[in-house]
Amino acid sequence: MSTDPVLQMRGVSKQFGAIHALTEVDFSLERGEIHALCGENGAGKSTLMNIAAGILQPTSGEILLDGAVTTISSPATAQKLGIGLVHQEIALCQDASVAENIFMAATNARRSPLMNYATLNRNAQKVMNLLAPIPVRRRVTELSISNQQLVEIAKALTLDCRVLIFDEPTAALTETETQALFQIIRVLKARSISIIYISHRMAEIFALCDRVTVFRDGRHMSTDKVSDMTPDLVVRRMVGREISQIYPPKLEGEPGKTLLSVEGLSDGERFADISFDLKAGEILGLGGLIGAGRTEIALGLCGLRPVTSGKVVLNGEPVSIRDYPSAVRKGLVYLSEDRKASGVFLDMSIAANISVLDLKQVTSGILLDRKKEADQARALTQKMGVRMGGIDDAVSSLSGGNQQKVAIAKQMSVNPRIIIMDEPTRGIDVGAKTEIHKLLRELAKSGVGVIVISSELPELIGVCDRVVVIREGRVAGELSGAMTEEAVIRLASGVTNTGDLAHVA
Amino acid sequence: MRETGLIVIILALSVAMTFASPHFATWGNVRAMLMSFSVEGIVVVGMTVLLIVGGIDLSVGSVVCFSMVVSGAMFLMGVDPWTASLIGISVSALIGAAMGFFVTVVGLNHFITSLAAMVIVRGMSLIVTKGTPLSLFTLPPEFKAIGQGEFYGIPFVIIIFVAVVVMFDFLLRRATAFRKVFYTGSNEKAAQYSGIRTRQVKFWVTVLCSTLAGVAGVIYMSRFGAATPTFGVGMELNIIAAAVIGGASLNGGSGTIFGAILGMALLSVVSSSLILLDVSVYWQDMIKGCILLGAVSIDHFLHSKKR
Amino acid sequence: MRETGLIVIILALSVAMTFASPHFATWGNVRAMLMSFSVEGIVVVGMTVLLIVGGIDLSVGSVVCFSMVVSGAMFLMGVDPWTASLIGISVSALIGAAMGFFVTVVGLNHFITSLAAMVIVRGMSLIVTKGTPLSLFTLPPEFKAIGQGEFYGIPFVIIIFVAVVVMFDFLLRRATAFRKVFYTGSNEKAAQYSGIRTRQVKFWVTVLCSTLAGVAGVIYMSRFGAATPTFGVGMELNIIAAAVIGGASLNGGSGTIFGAILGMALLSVVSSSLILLDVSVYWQDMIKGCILLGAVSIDHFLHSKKR
Amino acid sequence: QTENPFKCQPGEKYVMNVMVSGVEYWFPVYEMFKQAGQQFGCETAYTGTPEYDVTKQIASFDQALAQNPAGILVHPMNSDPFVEPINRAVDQGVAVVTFAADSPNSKRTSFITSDNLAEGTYAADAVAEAMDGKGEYAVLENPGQDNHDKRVAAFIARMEAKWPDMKLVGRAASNQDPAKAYQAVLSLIQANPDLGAVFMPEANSAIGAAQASKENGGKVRVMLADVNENILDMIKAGDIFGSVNPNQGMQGYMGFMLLWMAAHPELIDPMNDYARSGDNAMAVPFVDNGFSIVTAENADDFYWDDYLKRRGTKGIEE
Ligand SMILES: Nc1ncnc2c1ncn2[C@@H]1O[C@H](COP(=O)(O)OP(=O)(O)OP(=O)(O)O)[C@@H](O)[C@H]1O
Ligand SMILES: Nc1ncnc2c1ncn2[C@@H]1O[C@H](COP(=O)(O)OP(=O)(O)OP(=O)(O)O)[C@@H](O)[C@H]1O
Ligand SMILES: [Mg+2]
Ligand SMILES: [Mg+2]
Repeated sequence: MSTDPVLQMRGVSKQFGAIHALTEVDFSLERGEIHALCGENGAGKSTLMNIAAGILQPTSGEILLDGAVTTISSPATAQKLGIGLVHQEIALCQDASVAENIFMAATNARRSPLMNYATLNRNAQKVMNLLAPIPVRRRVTELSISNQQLVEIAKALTLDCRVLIFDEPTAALTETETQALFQIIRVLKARSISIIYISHRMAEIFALCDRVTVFRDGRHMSTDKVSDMTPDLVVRRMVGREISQIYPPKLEGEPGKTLLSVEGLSDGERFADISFDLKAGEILGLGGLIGAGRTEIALGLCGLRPVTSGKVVLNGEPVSIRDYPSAVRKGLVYLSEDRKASGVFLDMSIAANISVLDLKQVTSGILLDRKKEADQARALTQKMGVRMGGIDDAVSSLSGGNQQKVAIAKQMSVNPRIIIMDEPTRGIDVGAKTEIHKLLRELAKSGVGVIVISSELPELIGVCDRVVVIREGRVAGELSGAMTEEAVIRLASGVTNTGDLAHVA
Repeated sequence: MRETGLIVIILALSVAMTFASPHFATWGNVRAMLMSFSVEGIVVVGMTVLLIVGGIDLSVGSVVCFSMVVSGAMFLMGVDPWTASLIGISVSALIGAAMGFFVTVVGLNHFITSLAAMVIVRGMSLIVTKGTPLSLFTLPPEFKAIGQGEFYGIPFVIIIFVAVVVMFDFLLRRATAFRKVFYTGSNEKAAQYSGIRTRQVKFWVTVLCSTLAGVAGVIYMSRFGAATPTFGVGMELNIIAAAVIGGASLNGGSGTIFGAILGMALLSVVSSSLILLDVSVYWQDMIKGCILLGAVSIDHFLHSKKR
Repeated sequence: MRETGLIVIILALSVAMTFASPHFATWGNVRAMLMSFSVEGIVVVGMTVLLIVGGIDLSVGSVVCFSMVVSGAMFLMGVDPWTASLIGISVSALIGAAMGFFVTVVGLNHFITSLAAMVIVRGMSLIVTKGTPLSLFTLPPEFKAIGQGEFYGIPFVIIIFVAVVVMFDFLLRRATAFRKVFYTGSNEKAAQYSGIRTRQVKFWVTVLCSTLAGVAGVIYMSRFGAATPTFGVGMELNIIAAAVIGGASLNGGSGTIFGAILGMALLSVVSSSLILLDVSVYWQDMIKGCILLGAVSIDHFLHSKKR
Repeated sequence: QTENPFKCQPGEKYVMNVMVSGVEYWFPVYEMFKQAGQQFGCETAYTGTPEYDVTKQIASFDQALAQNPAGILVHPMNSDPFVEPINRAVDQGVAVVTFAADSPNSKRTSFITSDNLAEGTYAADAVAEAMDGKGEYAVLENPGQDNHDKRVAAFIARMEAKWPDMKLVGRAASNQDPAKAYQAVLSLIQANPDLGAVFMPEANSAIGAAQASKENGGKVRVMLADVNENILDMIKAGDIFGSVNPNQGMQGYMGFMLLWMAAHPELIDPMNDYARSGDNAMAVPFVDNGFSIVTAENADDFYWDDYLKRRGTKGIEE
């Protein structure tokens, strides 16, 4: 066996027009290691991985596999060479079944002329169950975004590869699924498969990885053993300055008057009898496992999904929200968890994406005021730290995390009374995350009601003053004060080994 | 800008034609070309907006015809021609509203809805006319002036056309209401999640497209002094082709009025050139198709280069 | 299943018609209906596959015609009819390949490419025939049998049609190669990421669609004993309509052969009923359109209920 | 005294079958077909497809056939495609006569039409005479439609043969579309400022052509074939020069006669080989129903609505 690294990238540069996404990057992956790749949003992580997987071609530089210079001209070639990639952006065939998606590459490579659905479904279910018991005959379009993420991961597990790349696989996963994934990755490692792991969650990197490479502004900064590093050090290398990773201070004293009160909200299908209050000054969290129904509750509340019964009181006034536009008019806005499908307009400019929620702000008479729109976009992108060419660029030219920042900027552009954020920091780097947390706290302080749905437990506990935990479409309990991850998980999963905890509700 | 490629191609063709035929670069010929696509150009405007929102309308030819027929029949029944025209245009708008209903409330797609409308509305023209062209010979001259009159040597039709195009091009680029059309066509779900009433947007765009077709019908009536029940058969393909050549996508989210009009101009220059050069009728179709394909390929090439 | 809704509607219409007209449920009438859509049905198969991959082909009518014309002209030049037919089908496949080239290599969209092809290929038929139908009266009886012969009272045409439909329906559901068509149409990027050569897929599907149109042309030639340069004008809309009624989406990723054929059958039952009921010609189009719209709405309703 | 044999049995039905059935050309044909039928005490029906599609027309023909009429007067959209259906009908004992377009290779008994070649020829003469035999002319075409192609070919042939100073300067396809005809004539006038006449073989294009001519000073004489109310008005107003119009009424009336005869071959006892060959003894291969040249002087006599009113009938609706 040669001692050459499995995959080596030397002096790789990539330009998109005027944007230098990567500059003279070196990267090497040893056999059987789990190699973390860190960097701010837009640092060039996904770009490098897309080059390794044959999706993009480098502007210059070379790629070596087992020490031999190789050209990876297409995803098909990458697959033949044994390089697999779990994409940051979900890329599934929505109209096909989960099973077909999972085995798409295998189907493509197989010689047999006919499909064998029975075997396909059986094998797919086996793979799927490693992560979560999603029925594989379902069409992908029926799945929530987090479940789609799991399918995307399952898909990669069926590849017969030597190098497996995970590009932010856990961005929308809860602790349980994340742990299941780690289990699998460790098994893969034991089979001496080499793994590149991209994440913005430091804890994961330190729990899982052997080495860590840091990128900044499209350049390689450092590669070290994880055991030689600390999270703070990694972050400093990423950002180039010290960042306090601590959460903003929580609400001190009593919260103000009730802004929103929900009583017995049901949709007759996915959730039932949901009641909670939101008070001025506090940040309310919604916790739960994937598929618990948090997203549906938020959608129901905002008129984006029909509800069958329930009462919503906004600022002391009972309101009936027929559809989302009327919710927006009443000051209730929702940030979608599914960025690509319903969060941003990929082909439209950054400025147009930000102004959409309240076009009146940028309208004079019946015409758009381009200058106002540009000013608004400039102010908000700066505030959010969006890394971009210019505000007229299409959102599709942004990195995943920066797209998410644009989506949040859109919510910030209006002055809502209640803001519901579903997985707000999905794919967002450490520095920006802290900024967003601060922003949420400021909003809460200024009297805006803030509800955060997050699958990332530390975030949920760190940011929220109070957490309502949802289990199978019902309120399983509520936590406040000094919350622990364990308590949330226990409520969310309904496991009651400490007896009384389950009866908190 | 997408349009530059088309402009370059049209200019190149025109220069070539100027050398090939002494008649090409005359005001008479330019006027002839403009006249020949001015009225259809009004329909192209509506179609482009509809394509941007992700729709399509196969019924425009039938609606143009029905607007003609209804206005004509009203006039023959003694209604004054201006009121008759208004009725024709209103009926067209109503047809658009009906299609909008089927698309936004019933939930059918634009293709099948407008296909059915195409057949139904054509049928209604047959019913009204009993298959024979209505002779509107008695239309008063001041009404005929819309289609046949001039203003300082420039035909009214061209003035109307330019006004409509400039106005809608401006609105489409600048008006808030039309921006919503882009949002809806670009990503309907995201638009809904941004508080845009996408159904309303689609409904009104559908109405707009039919209404403009109705306007075109009235102008045609004024120009030809007749209402023929077979008028406009197959027009939709030409219109959609112009918009698509001009950069509109059948998947919605992109397109400009100016581009679509350039697409129309390209088609018109080609047709007109073939006649000026006295190309055999048997060869005209093939050559026209080849030039079209070539032009679009070159445009695509110029366009994708710039990215 | 999408198809059940259509089956219900077609059956309901048929039952109603059986009561309304004694001639409806006769073998003669059923045969006339089947014959009227059998050959087009073969084209529908190709179109459906193409729609699934996200394409569209406006040139099918022209290609059907050109296949007829080329085979016919070859035959008149002394080539034996079977070889002549093979040449006609090959030429059709070549046209498909040319369109595939423009779509996958040059990067134009299917709509504009096939629109240009529609015009060009129609022009080529005009050139070959000089505008006059070729009379192929001397075709040998064993060749004419394809289009005119019967087997135990069932026309060969219907047998061929059923065979093609059953085969492709099966392949589309079960064959690995055809699954790739679905994947490509559903999400081209995702398919690429899985190593599927989506360009190749699109290329071959384009070729398939034209080839089947070529096959249809040859069958028409055999059935009609003639090659008319105007044959198939406007056919594309009917074909696409059938596929869309049957559940195919213009955005790709969905559709079935069986559904598309049911769509075709629905259109045919409606047309046939109107004639049998002796509905006034003035009213036929309108009523046909309304029934179509109603049927599609009901189907949509039945379909969306089930989700 | 023998009973008059020239009448129908109860239920004896004669059908006329066309394509693009909503178009005015057929109406006078059917009207006279119907009148003849009534005189014979027969039932008549007007059938066809509203579409311009040979497959659909054959389907409607087959459907008519499935009801077993005594005879079908058919306008076959294309000649050879109708061979098989017509033969099937004849073999089934249904008489078939073609009108306005033929299917010569089929077993149809008779064919009645105006002479397209003569129409083209007379149209040419009328135009050339009005221009004193000197000048430029153009034609609009609808390539692929047989009777239209014939008219155009005859028009040009006559000009070349008899009027050497008439120069053909342009041919364009307008495909029966007024808007295309308008564009084509505008372009033709640009290319040939001295254009004196344009001929087209059908009425739809004439509306556009006339308007284009008018906008350019009305120097171009518009000559066409077929008429309708609108064309007649324009002829009277001088916007259109003239039209050759087939005698549709005679086409329908004589068409019925031929068909009725074909359905009753038993009426004669042939003195030739018909009995042995099994062919229809009532075969009259070809009848010319004639045509008129319509100009401002006689245009008033061609209004269809006036005729219907005078007769008090409902045209194709009965
Ligand atoms: N198609 C494109 N066109 C133009 N610019 C692009 C394109 N794709 C990526 N970029 C730019 O390249 C840079 C690197 O993007 P990349 O997606 O690699 O970042 P990343 O490190 O993965 O960030 P994130 O953590 O947000 O996913 C960004 O500045 C981005 O805007
Ligand atoms: N109509 C439905 N019938 C059955 N299951 C459904 C339906 N709609 C959604 N689901 C399932 O519900 C789950 C998604 O629910 P939801 O998105 O509300 O969960 P969540 O708590 O927000 O979690 P996540 O973090 O996944 O968003 C998925 O497993 C999805 O398959
Ligand atoms: Mg990334
Ligand atoms: Mg969720």
